[in-house]
Amino acid sequence: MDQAAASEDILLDLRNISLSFGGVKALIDISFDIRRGEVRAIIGPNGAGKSSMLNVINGFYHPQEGEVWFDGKLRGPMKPHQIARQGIARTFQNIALFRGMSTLDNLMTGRITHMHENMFWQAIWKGRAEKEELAHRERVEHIIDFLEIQSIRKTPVGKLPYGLQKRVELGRALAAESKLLLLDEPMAGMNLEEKEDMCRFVLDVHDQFGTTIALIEHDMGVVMDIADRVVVLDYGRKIGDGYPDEVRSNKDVIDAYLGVAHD
Amino acid sequence: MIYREAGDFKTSYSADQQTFPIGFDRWTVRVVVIFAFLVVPFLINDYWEKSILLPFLIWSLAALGLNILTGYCGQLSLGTGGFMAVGAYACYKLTTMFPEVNILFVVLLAGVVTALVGILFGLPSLRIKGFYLAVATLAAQFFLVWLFNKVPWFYNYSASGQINMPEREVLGFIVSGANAEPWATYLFTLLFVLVFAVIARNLTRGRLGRSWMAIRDMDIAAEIIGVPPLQAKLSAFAISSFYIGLAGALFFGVYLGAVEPTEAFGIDKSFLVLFMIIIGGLGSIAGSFIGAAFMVLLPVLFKNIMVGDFGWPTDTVQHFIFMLVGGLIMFFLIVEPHGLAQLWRITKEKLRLWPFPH
Amino acid sequence: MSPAVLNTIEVFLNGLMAGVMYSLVALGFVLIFKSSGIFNYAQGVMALFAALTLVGFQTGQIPFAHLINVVFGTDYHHWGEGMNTVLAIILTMLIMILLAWIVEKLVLRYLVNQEPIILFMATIGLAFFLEGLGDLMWGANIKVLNVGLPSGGSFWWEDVTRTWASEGSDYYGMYIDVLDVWAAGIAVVLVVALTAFSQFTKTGRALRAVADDHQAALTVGISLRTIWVVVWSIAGFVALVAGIMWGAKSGVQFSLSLIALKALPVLILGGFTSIPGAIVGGLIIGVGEKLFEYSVGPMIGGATENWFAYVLALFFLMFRPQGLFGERIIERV
Amino acid sequence: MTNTVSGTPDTFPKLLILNAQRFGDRPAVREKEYGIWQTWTWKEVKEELFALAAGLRELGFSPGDKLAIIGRNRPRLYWGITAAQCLGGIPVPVYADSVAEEMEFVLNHAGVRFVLAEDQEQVDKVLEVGESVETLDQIIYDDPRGLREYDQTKLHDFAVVQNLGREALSREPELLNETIDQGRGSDVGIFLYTSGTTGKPKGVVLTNDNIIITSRNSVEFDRLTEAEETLSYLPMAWVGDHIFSHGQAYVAGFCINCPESEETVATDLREIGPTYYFAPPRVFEGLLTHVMIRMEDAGRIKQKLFHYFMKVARETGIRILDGEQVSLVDRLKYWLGNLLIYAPLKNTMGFSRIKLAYTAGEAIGPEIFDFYRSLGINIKQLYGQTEAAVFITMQPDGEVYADTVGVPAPEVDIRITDAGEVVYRGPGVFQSYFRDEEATRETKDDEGWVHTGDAGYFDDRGHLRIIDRAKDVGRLNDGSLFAPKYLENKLKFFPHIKEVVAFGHEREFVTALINIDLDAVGNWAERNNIPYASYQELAGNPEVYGMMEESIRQTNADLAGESQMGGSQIQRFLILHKELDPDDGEMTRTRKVRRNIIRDKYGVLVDALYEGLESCHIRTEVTFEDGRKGTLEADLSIRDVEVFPTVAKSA
Repeated sequence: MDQAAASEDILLDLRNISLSFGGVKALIDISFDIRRGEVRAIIGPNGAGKSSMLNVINGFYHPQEGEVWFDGKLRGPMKPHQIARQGIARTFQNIALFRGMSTLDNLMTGRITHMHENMFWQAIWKGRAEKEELAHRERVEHIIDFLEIQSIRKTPVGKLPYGLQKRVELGRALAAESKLLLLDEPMAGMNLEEKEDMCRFVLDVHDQFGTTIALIEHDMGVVMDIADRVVVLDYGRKIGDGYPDEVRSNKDVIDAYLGVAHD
Repeated sequence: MIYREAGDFKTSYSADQQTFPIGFDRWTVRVVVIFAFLVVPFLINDYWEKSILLPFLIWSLAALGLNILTGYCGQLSLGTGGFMAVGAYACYKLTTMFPEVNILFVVLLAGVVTALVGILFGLPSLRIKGFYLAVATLAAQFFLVWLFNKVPWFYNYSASGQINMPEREVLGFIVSGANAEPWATYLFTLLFVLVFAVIARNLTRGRLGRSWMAIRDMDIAAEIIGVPPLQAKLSAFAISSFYIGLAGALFFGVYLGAVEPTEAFGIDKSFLVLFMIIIGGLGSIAGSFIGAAFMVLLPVLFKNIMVGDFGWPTDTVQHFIFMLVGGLIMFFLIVEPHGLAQLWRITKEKLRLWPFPH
Repeated sequence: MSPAVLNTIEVFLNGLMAGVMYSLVALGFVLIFKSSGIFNYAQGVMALFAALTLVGFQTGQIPFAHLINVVFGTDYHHWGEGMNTVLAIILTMLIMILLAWIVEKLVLRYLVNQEPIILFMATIGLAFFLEGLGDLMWGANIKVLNVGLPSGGSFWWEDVTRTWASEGSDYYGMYIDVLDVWAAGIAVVLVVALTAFSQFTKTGRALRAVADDHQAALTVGISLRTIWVVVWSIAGFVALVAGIMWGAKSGVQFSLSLIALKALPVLILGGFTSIPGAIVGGLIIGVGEKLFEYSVGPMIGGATENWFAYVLALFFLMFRPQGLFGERIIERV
Repeated sequence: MTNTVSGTPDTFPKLLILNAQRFGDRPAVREKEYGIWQTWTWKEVKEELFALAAGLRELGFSPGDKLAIIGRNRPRLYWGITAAQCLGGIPVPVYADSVAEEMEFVLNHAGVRFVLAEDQEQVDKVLEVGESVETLDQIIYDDPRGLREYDQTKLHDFAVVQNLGREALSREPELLNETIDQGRGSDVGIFLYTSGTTGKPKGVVLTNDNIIITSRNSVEFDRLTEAEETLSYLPMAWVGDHIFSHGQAYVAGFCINCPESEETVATDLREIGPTYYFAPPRVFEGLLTHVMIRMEDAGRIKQKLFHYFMKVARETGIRILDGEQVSLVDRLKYWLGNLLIYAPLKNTMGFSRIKLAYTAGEAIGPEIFDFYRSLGINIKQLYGQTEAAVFITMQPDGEVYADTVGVPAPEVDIRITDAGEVVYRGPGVFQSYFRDEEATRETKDDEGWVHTGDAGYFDDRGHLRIIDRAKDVGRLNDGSLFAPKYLENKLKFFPHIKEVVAFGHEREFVTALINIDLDAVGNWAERNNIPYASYQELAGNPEVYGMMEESIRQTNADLAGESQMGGSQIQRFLILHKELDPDDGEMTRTRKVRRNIIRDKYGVLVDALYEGLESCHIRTEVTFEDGRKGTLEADLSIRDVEVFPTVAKSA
């Protein structure tokens, strides 16, 4: 397809990204893109640089080389919270919920990028601040309903079992109503049933809100089921990129990835 | 046991999110407030004013402030005393410079000044955390107190180096100076405390409060989901200092009337307030009040019993109180890190479930 | 040399001496922090408590005399002439060990793997408790502590330095308190001893193991609790030494406990985990505040020691948040 | 749009219009959704519902069409009922948990053309059977979740349909008037399918009058007002819910509340605190056990308190509720108990505001029934059927007894047939079983008497007692009633009696074969150190016989108290030498005695019982656990039991 058309439906474009800590090279000259409305999987053995990749995408790490094009614009030097405001939300590999807060508050915090009433109005509360708060509460309640977590609405997340915490974290990311949703091993450490639920939610999210999703996942089966396209990393290098079955048949991938998977 | 919630259902989010969702609580609070405003002023006397009510109210305000910074935003501060001093001196300078300005505004302005100073000393918090930050606040504590001691301009070159609050009126009633009536000073303070308690609740329940707590609970995640750390932390410092500044202004202007900085605003005050929020409950508005009440009433109680009844020397009793407070701090941190507020919450839950144990 | 220079040198030396004191206290902090990640605010009060107890034994005070008297209307104060210093020191040390044991038993074990801030606040509580206890046991009045260390200015040094002064200047020579020199000496010995201890004794190695990794230490069968008791005892010992020094220098009084706070900036400069760091930090602060007071103080009304250390630490932090010897923090998610 | 209604409305659309006038701004329905109780006033309901109706009309729904309604209790589904009626159509609620086959049967049998389904799950079921239901035309779904990808030609989002309707109504406000005005009370209002325990479900055809009149009568009977709050959590397809949550709600104009989900029913109940509540006995039973279990973990003092005041309640509570004379002291005690226990307890259960609670279906255990009444909860029993639009008998305030189902409901006549069967006639009586003339004729005769299949009788207080299924009830030769199950159950209340088989049909008097409860009696034996080696030995023990005799004597005593049953006192019995056992075919696998098999197998014994012998020898085949067959021989002694003169009817 020609460039013009391409750039149209490409949401995120990573060009020759290289990242290193001190001497350690985490990512080496990696380029790939994410199209609007697709589910893009990033796979690879442990230490392949998957999480670093996500951290680059949402601006927590700043690559030494390479360009990040988001939504048709070249990203300059930016702080993570600014990038969040541009429309990138994510979940974390080891749950990073706000343990002191209830499920509801965690989700509400997820909407922080959409709330604007200033300190003064908040101090007054009655009127604008409350109006804004309630409006967002309503949005959040739809997500709560969507994820079927009504019963734990007001429970402090610290008290919740692992599976539910994962779900709440997804909820928090959803609440941001972002253009791009990054999921860092959304099904890690889950039992089969929980995994199925999570799969359903991810797909429903995609189908309901048409969100573009990039996810890291170890479970090959899951990836092949839900991903539109897959990019494979190994030791910080890109060794494969394409549709699931292409990737599955890719020689390097089989050597690198499956080799590891089967030990 | 006392709760009757069946049929008390919510048909709107505003009803669901109100501060006291349970009708019973709502009414209790209303009654208490009305009592405080309409009944207490008629019962109050010098003793109650000076040794119980005013200290309680003023320290509550300070505790609120520190709780916003430490309890909600998770930034430990040992500079409370210093910031109170700023409030006090700002109040003094302003009211002596512009005697005609109503004391209400003077106190508020004193808060604003303190807020600015707070922001200044809060700047390091962007790079440093934990104890490291505690040191920054210690710097504030010692530097500020030293400043007010050493720079005559602050105490208008008075020979004693003290500052004395001149007489001021609100609506024709004297609220400061030697001739102020107990009920007047009480109502004046109460007004501030109530209004700003409500404001504190409003700030902590919404966007701002959540960004603070997000920073407290997991600052990195917070930033990644879009909480600007700079704003969050500095706003916490500013607001916290504002409250503490108010407290300082009232402490000096309405309560003591005359202060000498090292005496009135020493590091021990910083710890006092810190203890209030630990015992009362970190990250809880109610906790601030409970803690303040506890730390104010406890010594009074002991003095009354040991000095009053047993006739023990004051210093001995003082040492006792030291031990007791120290012990309590450890006790609470071990048994219930969320303080009396949490204990109260648990009791409440039990009452709601009565007669069932759980 | 001109008197000005000499005076500066004198200030510098005094600063070093003062710094040694800070280092002594800071040492206690580092020991405990390394092994248990606890920032022990009570370290300073422990010094005070140790000093009080020591004096008490020496002068033969009856513990809780005040209390007993007010309760029973009696009027006891001493049980005799007191005891010889060495014995008193040993007894005090035993008390400090007992204290360490009690602290572990009643407080620490319940606070294992709480976040640092909580532990910190707990030790603040401990500090208040100890302070109250100390005063209640031995009375709050300022006491002179004399363990027979020589003190007062050194005339020899005055003479020596006087000769350095350039001709004609009426320079009286430098004043250095012998006690300070002793303190410095003892500090050095202490550091050497501690280092040796942690290098060559089994417990010492265990200590280091714990410091490096609690879990690992546990797996190789080192009881965290015993370690903590040991560490706190050592800290108690260090506190005792510091207490003696300070007591001998400026009497046993509440201000002693404030040096705990001074230790904070010291540690920030030196880093929380390095013994040499503590020493260097202490010296820097000591010298720094003395010089500052000497040079800038007069212009801004003096008494700058109150805050100089903190402000210095603050500025330092802005550029090197992890301290002088601490390693760089890499944040991950 | 129709906005006024003349005379007393005889259809639900007309009732709706009336309510929109009478109670316009009062809440009509709530649902816990998105964390709060979303509320619709009668006005809003009317608007929403007419929009839906008009929308359906746009989709081609025409008079006579059937609208199947499938899902849990949700406002939109309730609106479907009246919406269909607005168009002269017939709503057919279907059990949400029914599997595809059942659904297929109902849809086909009723000839459903439109379906209103709750969500993806239900839609999938409908589509699965869709092919085989040729009448099926359009499907409307409430919750669009996950249905985006589906082929939308036959599928419609509820909201979309409503918008269609709103447009149509704005074009043509009079759209619905015709069909609404033409509606008559005599029109068929709804099909309710009885979940057939035997064979296929039957479609009970009920007219508007059936529902509306019975509703009105019951509302007046219990003085229900528009202020009531009730929780709608029972299947919409069940007649009970249709009356309580639909009929009575429309007639009285009160508000129904739909829970957030099955899991949250308990909490939702607590939040709403209904004033009017219905639940089958098992729910109340479950709740009681739950209470007791939770109290187990309570501290000693609390427990003492609890048990003491529950005792007080049992003594005084019910009497106070029935408005009897109670001494001041007792009232004081009760008041204190209410303060400390009852009120908090009711609060935690969500019963604080209950004015009236009903239970029906099976018989409820007296102790359970009394527990709630003693707390001051006015719980009553009723006796009803789908065929009667529920109400056959009801309990008037002050005449509530655990062992009866009350007096005939207003306008309902009840007869007891010679066979002892309860038959009734009244305004609620159904028209027919849809497409099942034969079954209709079996159940309902030409004068409109309906056979319940239950045997019962009126006691001296004029209250109906249901004793047994009619087919099991027989007669002694003197013509007095003989209800074996009734007797057997009475006896089985005694802990040491495990099974009883009573005989008496077409005989002089009643006799019984008894199985002792090995655990209970064995226990007793050990406590009184009576040695025994086997069941048989224990069963033969004279003291045990004594025990049984005593129990039967008691039973006879209170049977004598019941005018109707006095005749069927047990005069002779024996204790079987072996336990009745499914392996020997004496019981069903569900442990129900097989009367006839036993009669044949133990014919000897039965005869002996009637021939007046003192003992009798028996030899039986038995199957041991390991399947080996063997024989068992024994001489069983037979005992006579004292019988009491039946009290003459005090009337």
